[in-house]
Amino acid sequence: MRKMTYAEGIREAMRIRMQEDDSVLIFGEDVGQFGGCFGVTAGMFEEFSGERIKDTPISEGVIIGAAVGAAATGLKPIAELMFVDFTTVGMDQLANQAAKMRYMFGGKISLPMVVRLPGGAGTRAAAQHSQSLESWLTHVPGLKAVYPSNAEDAAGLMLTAIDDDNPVIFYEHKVLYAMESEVQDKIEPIPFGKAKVKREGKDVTIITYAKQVYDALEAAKILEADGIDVEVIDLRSLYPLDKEALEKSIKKTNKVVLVSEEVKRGGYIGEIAAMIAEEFFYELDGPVVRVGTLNVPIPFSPVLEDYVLPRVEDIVKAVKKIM
Amino acid sequence: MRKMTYAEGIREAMRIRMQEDDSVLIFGEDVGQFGGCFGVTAGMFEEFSGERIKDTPISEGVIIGAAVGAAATGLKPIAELMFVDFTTVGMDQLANQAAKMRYMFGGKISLPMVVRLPGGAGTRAAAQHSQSLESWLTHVPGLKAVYPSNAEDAAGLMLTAIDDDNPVIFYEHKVLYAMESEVQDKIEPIPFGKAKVKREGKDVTIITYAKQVYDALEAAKILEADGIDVEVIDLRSLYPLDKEALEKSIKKTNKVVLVSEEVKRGGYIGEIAAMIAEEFFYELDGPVVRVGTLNVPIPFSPVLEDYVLPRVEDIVKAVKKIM
Amino acid sequence: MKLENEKILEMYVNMVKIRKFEEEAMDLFAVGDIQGFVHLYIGEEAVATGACANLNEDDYITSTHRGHGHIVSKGGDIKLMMAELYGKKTGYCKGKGGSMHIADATKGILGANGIVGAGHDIAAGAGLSIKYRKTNQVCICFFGDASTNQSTFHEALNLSSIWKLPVVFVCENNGYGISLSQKNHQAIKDISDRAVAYNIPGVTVDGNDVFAVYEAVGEAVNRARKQQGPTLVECKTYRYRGHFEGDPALYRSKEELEEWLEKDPIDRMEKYLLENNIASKDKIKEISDRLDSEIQEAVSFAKESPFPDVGASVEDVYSDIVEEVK
Amino acid sequence: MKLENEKILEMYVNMVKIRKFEEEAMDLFAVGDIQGFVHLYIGEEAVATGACANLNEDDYITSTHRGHGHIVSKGGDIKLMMAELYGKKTGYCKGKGGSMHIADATKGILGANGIVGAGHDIAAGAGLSIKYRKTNQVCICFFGDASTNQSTFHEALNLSSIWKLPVVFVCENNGYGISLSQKNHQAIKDISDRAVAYNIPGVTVDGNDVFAVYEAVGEAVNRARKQQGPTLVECKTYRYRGHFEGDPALYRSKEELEEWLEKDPIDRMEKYLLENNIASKDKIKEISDRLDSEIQEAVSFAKESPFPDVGASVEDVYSDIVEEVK
Ligand SMILES: Cc1ncc(C[n+]2csc(CCOP(=O)(O)OP(=O)(O)O)c2C)c(N)n1
Ligand SMILES: Cc1ncc(C[n+]2csc(CCOP(=O)(O)OP(=O)(O)O)c2C)c(N)n1
Ligand SMILES: [Mg+2]
Ligand SMILES: [Mg+2]
Repeated sequence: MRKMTYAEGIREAMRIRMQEDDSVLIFGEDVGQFGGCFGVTAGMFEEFSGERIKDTPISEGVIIGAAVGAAATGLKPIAELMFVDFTTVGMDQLANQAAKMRYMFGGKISLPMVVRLPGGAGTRAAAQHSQSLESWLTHVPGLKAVYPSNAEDAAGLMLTAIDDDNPVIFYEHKVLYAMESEVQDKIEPIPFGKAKVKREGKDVTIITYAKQVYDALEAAKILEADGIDVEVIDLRSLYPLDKEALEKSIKKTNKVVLVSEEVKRGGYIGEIAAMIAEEFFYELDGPVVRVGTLNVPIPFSPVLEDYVLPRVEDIVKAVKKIM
Repeated sequence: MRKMTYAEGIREAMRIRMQEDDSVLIFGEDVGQFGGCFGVTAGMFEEFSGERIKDTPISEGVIIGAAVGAAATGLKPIAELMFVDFTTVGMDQLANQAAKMRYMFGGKISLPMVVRLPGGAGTRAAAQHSQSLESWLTHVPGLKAVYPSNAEDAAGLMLTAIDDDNPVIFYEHKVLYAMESEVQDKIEPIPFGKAKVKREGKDVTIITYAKQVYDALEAAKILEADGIDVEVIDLRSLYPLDKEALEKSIKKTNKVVLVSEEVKRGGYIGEIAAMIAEEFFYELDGPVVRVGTLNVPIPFSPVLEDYVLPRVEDIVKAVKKIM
Repeated sequence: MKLENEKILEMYVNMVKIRKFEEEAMDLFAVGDIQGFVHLYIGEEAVATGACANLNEDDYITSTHRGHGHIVSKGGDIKLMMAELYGKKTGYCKGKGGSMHIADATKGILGANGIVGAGHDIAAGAGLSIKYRKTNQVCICFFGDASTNQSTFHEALNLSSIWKLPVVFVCENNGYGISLSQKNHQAIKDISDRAVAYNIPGVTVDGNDVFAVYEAVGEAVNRARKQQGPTLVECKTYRYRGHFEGDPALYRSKEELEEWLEKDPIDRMEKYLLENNIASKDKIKEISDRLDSEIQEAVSFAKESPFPDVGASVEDVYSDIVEEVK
Repeated sequence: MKLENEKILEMYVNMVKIRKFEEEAMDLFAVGDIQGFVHLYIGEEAVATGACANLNEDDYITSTHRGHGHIVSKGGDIKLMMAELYGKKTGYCKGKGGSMHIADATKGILGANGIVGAGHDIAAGAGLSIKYRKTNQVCICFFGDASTNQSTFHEALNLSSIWKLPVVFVCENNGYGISLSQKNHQAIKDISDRAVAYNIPGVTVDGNDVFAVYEAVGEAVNRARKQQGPTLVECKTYRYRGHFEGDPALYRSKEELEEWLEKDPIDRMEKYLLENNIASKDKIKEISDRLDSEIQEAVSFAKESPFPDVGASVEDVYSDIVEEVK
């Protein structure tokens, strides 16, 4: 075991595959000598040269679009957008090209590509640099999507993402980049569609992912003092979704709270809540409660930003509402 | 009363406001003498001249972006994208500019703009010209969104959309354009956030909108034969959402089926289902069932397209599942 | 440049093949056999033909909504094309794509595309891939005049230029984007002027002269293979039909159409063949008959082929996940 | 063009005001008083100053992530700006926007913008609005060199050119997009070359020479007011600080920075004022002192202002709907 930051976990996995497989390359804005806006590719330019770690102009459309073309012709590109907020600029390339090409062409083409999308708030970066936008792309058939919460998952999921024959959306949370955690000496691929129980409990299930895993665990500790035994599930993989893990937990606790940093209206946890209300209704002992960001653009002012985001106390309150 | 097609309803409302208010203008691809790809603006170029009905190049980004700039400086633009599928190309202008400007600027700017987005399948137009994409933009705080199912609603909602001080997304269903229905002699604005009960019933509530309203009504007729009394609600306005109307109906029937043409995973009816499971859980007698398009890009082949879309029999089946 | 007669004849055959395929598609659309959007290339055959005549089987092309001509020219199989237009299981895309989404990766055809401008990016990506893999391939990107106002044109040409990617950007300037004539969608006359913005060569040629296209694109292909980067080649041409089948094209004059009919690329080529004794009238008749029967075979194949099973609708979304059926 | 001394002095004051405002912001960021992204304009003051000196109060500008200089130059209030940087209730945007989103509709400031290239479109829209309303206004669109590779640049210039919109596109070419030098992000030296693609005039000027900027933009503004359409004006300049506060700017050499420091726009102007007896050393000192105290007032105002109530976070999303609180 060793310690690694979340950013290092992502980087390490990319390095491993790049060392093994010449067809893997990285491109995006300032990913080269600059090392990426958040330092994720730091040192990779020096290790792999500018031919494999390529700086692009500010052209998000063609960053994704070129990844599509490169993936269709034998490469395994990893494209980085500097912020998930800029998905908007490459949305056609993601939703109408990457996601649909295999299907439109009758399954006769493969697009092994990874798109890295740093998201999340908490850095006082305001409305256009702080969004969480998981629901847009999980809604698009043809894309897979993962969102790790720690270094080991980040590394393992990145290996799987690179190995996958389909376009994979790899969300990363900016606030987690510097967070250290334990990683196995040998990094192994983590299969998609496998959630992880981060804390076992019998009274209520909290379903969450990414940064909110930590908030949920903190809430669980607080609730423990009140005699409420919380199970916390880290989805890790948004699509494919680990329905079995959810089913198992719900059958045990019969109560569900979902937490994510997306604005609540239309967030991806709404999809999961709807699925639960549809498929596991008879297991439920109470409302399916969601905790998300308020339905507003992320405000700049620290006091406002801190308020609109889901907080530990919001999770505690949500759990208590159904106990 | 008079008869009007859905397309005529939209056009008539735009004409009324353009006659009254010089600050209203229309632009988009081929909206001029060509009359729009689906004929919605037919004859308007002749009536209002090319200064007010403006043909743009194929540049969806600046179509929306220019609407933002024009709305911020005193006009009330109505921008048309030829297909909702091209939202992808103007996504930044919608989600990061139009939706967020008022908030980011502390409420000190207004953007009275309407964006018309023809959507829906059924025309053998395949994966990139057949989507229903309501969930992306209803997820974005700062936008309002409506989706009429008939000529009168189309006209009334369009008046309200033009009058609104906020960006309004106006979805239109291509298959409905030619459908005739009754319209009041004097077209009146229809307030946003008001759903319409299209059929009263006591056993189960079907919540839907746009083209699926007709499918739901047909399903209701079939179910009537089996002694099931279906209430059908046409949302009309997606955001703001008429929660009261839903609550009232759910309290009566205690059973809910939601129907839309979006692919099921992550569709906007998932948000509504989640809201119901959260806020009206104790009113529910059974699972909240959703009927949507299968989780695939829309295939070209008529046999496949007809199969993947929500059909009347799918709705019937869904209702029976919870009776 | 001296072209062998055989090559010239091949190009002629290709043009006629496109024309006949599309005239057939036009009729089949009119009677309702083919549904959806069908954008015909009739009148523009010299562009795809002349351009692709420079390519090898392992070279790439990206295409547009108006893709039949490109696909035929890059060696696409008209039986599989026709079956796709019918939405049949035996079609290129198993019926899932239709006219706007035909692709054949084995022939380097990276797909027709329903999104105007999408091909620009994909071509840049293919170019990147070629350069990265250090092969001798090139990619031709076909696109219309109006698509040069789309975001992707700008981003892709800029990227291709700074990375010196082996891409040839071939603009089919038919003077219109649906109903909008070029003068109403951009303030320039020659789209090749836009090459200046990327510091790459830009040329304009008569797109109805297959030799002119062949030569200009040939030079660009050579530059690309020699790692000298992309070129923008504008081919001025015209479409005879409406934008899509069903469009009466009221936005343009009869005179304009007639002027262009005078410059028909196939007629011109036929004249050239006869004048230069490359083919006799009999030979031309023989070619025509052979192609007619090829097309009829394709139509029979398409008609007789089964529709896909509805279960197939949930396959091919992913390589490994099959979505739930109803 | 003969400038009145008063006007020249105004421009000087404006440049110093920007510089001092930003030096203060820099220090306040360093001590943690100001959080988030702060992109400083230091070194580029002549561009916004010279450009906006041509504008009337009712003219418009669109700005970028690096917006302080533009906002000051268009008459923005530095108290409200500073309070906004602090995230205070009294700020321009009630604390909701921060450095990247300052706007003042009453002054025609259509907003700083965190999305590179977003201003191009908005400026085109403002231009459309002006032309439609038949007023005598113009809109200046400010943007960086690297943003000219973004989709919006292309679409907005094309639209503005065909519709002859009264927009002046002012490129602040500081040679970098974050770490990427211009030669690595585009294959051209002079961005004004891109004007060719839209058949509009394009000029390049020394962006550190406030008079050159004033003159070139002035001509473009005149063209715009005379309904002759848009112009692309490139101003070559340099930013002294890193891309954002916190960036050590290791991607460029000390020598390069020093070369540009030699060409400092404010030093040059100061020299000009003295040499031409437009201002004495005392006058310059007086200006400096006055601005220092203005800035200090702004800081005090910002510091003493309250943070917004958390309840305000759900207001201003819509004009008429207040979102649910927690
Ligand atoms: C992004 C996008 N916008 C608009 C359309 C609708 N559309 C299809 S073809 C076309 C015109 C294209 O003109 P051009 O590029 O000149 O090609 P041509 O049809 O003339 O061959 C338009 C507007 C589309 N398919 N995609
Ligand atoms: C769409 C988008 N892509 C990327 C970024 C990140 N980003 C912010 S500023 C910047 C560089 C801009 O360079 P330039 O346009 O030259 O302006 P400068 O910073 O030099 O003033 C980048 C890449 C962004 N904010 N928006
Ligand atoms: Mg054209
Ligand atoms: Mg720059």
